[in-house]
Amino acid sequence: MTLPGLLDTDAIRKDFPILQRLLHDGQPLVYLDNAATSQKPQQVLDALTSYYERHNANVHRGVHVLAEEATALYEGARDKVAAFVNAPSRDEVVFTKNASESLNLVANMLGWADEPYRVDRDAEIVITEMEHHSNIVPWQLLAQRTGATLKWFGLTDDGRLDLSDIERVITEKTKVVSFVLVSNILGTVNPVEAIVRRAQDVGAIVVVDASQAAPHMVLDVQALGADFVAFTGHKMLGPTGIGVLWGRHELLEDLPPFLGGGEMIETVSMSSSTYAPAPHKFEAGTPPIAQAVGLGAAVDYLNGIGMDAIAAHEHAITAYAVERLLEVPDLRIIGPGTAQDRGAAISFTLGDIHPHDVGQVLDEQGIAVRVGHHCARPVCLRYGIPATTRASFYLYSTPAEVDALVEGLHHVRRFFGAG
Amino acid sequence: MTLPGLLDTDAIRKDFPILQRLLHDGQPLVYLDNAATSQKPQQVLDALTSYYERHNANVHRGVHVLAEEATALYEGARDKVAAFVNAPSRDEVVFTKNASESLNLVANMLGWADEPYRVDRDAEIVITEMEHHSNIVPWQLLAQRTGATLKWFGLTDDGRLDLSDIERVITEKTKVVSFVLVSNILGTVNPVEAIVRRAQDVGAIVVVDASQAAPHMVLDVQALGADFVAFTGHKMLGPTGIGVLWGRHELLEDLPPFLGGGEMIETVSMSSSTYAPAPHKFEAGTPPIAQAVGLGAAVDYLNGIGMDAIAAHEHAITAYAVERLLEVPDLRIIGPGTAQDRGAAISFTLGDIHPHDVGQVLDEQGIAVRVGHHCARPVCLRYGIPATTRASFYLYSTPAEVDALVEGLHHVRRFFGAG
Amino acid sequence: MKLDSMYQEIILDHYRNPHGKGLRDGDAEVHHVNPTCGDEITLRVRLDGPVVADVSYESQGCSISQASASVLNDLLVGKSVGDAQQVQEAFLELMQSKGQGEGDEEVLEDAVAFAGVSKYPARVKCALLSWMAWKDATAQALAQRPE
Amino acid sequence: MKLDSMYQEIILDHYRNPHGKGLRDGDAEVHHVNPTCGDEITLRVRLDGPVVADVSYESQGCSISQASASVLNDLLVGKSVGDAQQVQEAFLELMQSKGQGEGDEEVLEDAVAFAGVSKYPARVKCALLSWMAWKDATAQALAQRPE
Ligand SMILES: Cc1ncc(COP(=O)(O)O)c(C=O)c1O
Ligand SMILES: Cc1ncc(COP(=O)(O)O)c(C=O)c1O
Repeated sequence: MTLPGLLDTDAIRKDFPILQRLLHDGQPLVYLDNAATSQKPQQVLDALTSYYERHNANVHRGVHVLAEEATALYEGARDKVAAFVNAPSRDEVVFTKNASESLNLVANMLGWADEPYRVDRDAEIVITEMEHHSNIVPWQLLAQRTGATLKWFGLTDDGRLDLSDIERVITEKTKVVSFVLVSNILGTVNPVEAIVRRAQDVGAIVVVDASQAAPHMVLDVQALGADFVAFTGHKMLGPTGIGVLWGRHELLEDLPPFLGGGEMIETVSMSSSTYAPAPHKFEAGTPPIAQAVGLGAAVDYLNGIGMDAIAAHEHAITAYAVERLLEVPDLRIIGPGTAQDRGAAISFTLGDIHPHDVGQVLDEQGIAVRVGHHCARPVCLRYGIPATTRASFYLYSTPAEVDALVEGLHHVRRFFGAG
Repeated sequence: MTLPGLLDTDAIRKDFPILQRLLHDGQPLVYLDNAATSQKPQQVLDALTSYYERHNANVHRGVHVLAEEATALYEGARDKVAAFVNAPSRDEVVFTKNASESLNLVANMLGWADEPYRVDRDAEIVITEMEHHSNIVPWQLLAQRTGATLKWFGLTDDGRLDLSDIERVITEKTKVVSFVLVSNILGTVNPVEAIVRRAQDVGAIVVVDASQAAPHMVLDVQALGADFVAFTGHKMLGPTGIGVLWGRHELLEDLPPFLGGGEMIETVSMSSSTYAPAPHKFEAGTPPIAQAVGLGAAVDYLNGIGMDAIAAHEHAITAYAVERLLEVPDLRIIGPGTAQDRGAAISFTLGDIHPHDVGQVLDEQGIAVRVGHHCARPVCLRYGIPATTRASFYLYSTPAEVDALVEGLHHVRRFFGAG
Repeated sequence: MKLDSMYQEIILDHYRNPHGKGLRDGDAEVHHVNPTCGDEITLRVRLDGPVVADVSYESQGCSISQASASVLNDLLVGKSVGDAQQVQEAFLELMQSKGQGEGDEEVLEDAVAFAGVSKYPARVKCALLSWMAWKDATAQALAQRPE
Repeated sequence: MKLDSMYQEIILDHYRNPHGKGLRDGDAEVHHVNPTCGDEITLRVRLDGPVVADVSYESQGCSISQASASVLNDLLVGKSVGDAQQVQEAFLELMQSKGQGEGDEEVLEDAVAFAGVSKYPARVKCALLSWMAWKDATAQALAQRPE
């Protein structure tokens, strides 16, 4: 099976040691859980090892060789990430521990900010019904703690944002609009422009959760037009333990710090402190140094293949997967039913076989999918289902893996007496 | 040179690849910057690599093999850390990104808590003048944002806490007392019992910053008697990007969450959410999985040597270093002048040669020390000095390295025409 | 096939035809969730003197959690609270046995079929959901009793 | 020895005998800190028409930051603001050259001695501290002028 637009996955898969692993009784691993986390190429593992074996030291503030090397590597990773998202300035890239911290950071900054940014009891916060919990709970907490009102866009039956009442949802009272660029459960790619335009009209800050976008497509923060963009290293071939918040320079300068501690200060006395300029103001304590270096190597790897080529590959795989999945009796896709404006995560239900059972039987065949509410429970509530099974693809996924999945689903149906 | 109580550093050093590195024109690395961060043994690097090469997946919520393995490894690391600090329950161990986040987490929980924990405008917060910025700024922010009053213990001339007015500093209004167990700049080991007793008398919560204790001595949270204990992985042979907060179970249950997002919830709807029990309540988003696994391997390594043996080794090295350093003309130790109740970080000034210059000239000889205010600027202010040079030792440090340092300092004095 | 050790025919039967499902009168009601997978149960316990008179429930979840609630209903209804607690403890122990336990068929009857589940850490919580809910509800029902 | 490229004799001389140190009258005062190492400077600029009439300062820091302030005082006092700005830019460029630049001795005079410092990223900020403070103070002094 070959499809137009596919990458040379034979070559790529050689870079990923885990893809060589055999499971159970010698089954090859079919890893279709990429929306949860991606696997890591040898190049990233080597970057980590060489950092620890040769250069490890705490960054900044050191005059010795190791400290200078570690600082150059850490700050070099910032340069790479800044270029990767086309940031106007490297100082706009803040390293966090994951996308969740990035989003909480914004919510907290806005809660503690002075006017005109401050979210207070008169303010409205707008999110959507397809957000990951990490882009819901921080705003719920902010709303509870400030008295602000939380509003959201609902969803259409085919898994798209319902923007029909955009003027009523985003109003003059709206201080911040935060939404996901690509849904991790539905796969939907959202129409950024319409939302950003309306948000800018009312002077609201726009936050984009790009956790499922950065790994899979060209991400250009300038083209997006948002004020903040959050994403996470482990889903884009990088290590766990590192996330990114990109923010517009003026905002990072104006907004107050979140976590306090070493690295983020300018000068400290017992009675008061002043803070370092961004990005350091938002990086309290010893940063995830090795993880930043690893993320830098991941970005190099992605650039080496090309984000356009990766997007094309995933589009081809997704189109093929949608088509083949719909062959399976009783399978219902939750989310857009075509590959149009959708990412490479496909959620579905299979008759009344519970996703846990689907996942378990697939696992027995070496096929790793995720089951549950995928940290987006409101989506399950919206579609009246307890959970979904989700297959999600990446640059190393192959049509043969799609075939294995489909075969596996037929087996699931037989196992539970449905086929 | 051998001293009683030393470890077999020849064997230990073989485990640390970076210690084999040559700098500049073939100088062996003399790494005396352990208070900033420690080096990592091969065992920890292997744990990281094998995690990524064989088991990497997102934790919890997965029914496939990799997800179960990754979860078992991640939660297994929690068991190891819990045992390492003698926690009554594994659920009392929260993984954070570093000690700074751990301390901010406590400060924020107390700011958002209900009575009786809530820190509000009537409350007093007590810290000390020898805290790391990461145990100052979070409390300054909390005080600013709640109107609470920040108070602190001063220091004696020989680098000890001045507890003479303890009854006046910790009062009935004190809601929280947070202090460092071992100072990273002075080396002082603080008298926990006296402080905890007084804090408990007035019903204050006790937070201990054990960042410089956990790597170097037996840390028994039950014996300490504190409510929260924070420390950081990278200083104890573990990876960057992981910290720990141990907290008493009832408190973790009662206190509100800090960061919101995936993993920390029980159930989410658009209008409200409930939270998972501790420790997950405090671990929003994908945790530092590989880093926890690495920290677990570090704990195994430390246990293999024995924390008592490590403490004895460092005590011997420190006593020798204090003695030899005092041979250097114009050298003044900032902090306790003996090895009694002190850790293995020794700060000093060298006549009027600025620490930056000291560090630079030492670096040229392959000797890595840290110079500056060591994220404890109030200590420099207290002793009327701009900065110090700090040499800090660990389980792989040798008397020969102390000799190299002393030799190096003589050279520094000659270089700047003082010798 | 290894899976068969988890999906015993007896489990699949209970899953397809759950016993005692539906909410009926009770002395206490609890709602438990398995946050790691979203399975949910609302469960009521009615006591009649020392006896577990009824356990009724509404639940949503996988075959394991559904079958487990059904087996619970079979096993505990009609027993004295003390005996029922012993069954609950035996079941808990079996589930925590990591594939090592076989379960005492005298005590656990049909529930021994869950022995294979204990090999799958992610599914142990599914199997335990209703049993933890029952324990909680029973404690509440007992606490409400007039002295 | 590589170090000698940084610690030129000329730098050590300025460090031991800083020129123009101490605070005198000025049109604008700034306080700059190098947060990564704690070096501090308070610096005043006095302008006399188009001319930099005085640069006075109180500072705390390493040999590099001290010597650099002293050299700055030597070089800029007496120059026109425009010329002084050119010197400042040339110095900034030299410091950012990562050991590659040599510096134009015509423009930078004694300050070319700092070329070696540019190899040491952690020390570049020390060398630039007073120059950034001067730039800031001069901008403030100019802004205050009556139109
Ligand atoms: C005493 C003390 N507390 C807190 C910290 C902060 O640790 P981290 O930078 O890993 O957050 C450090 C180390 O930098 C320290 O030495
Ligand atoms: C859309 C989306 N947002 C946010 C997150 C949170 O990322 P992390 O868990 O790395 O914080 C995820 C992934 O879990 C995601 O898919």
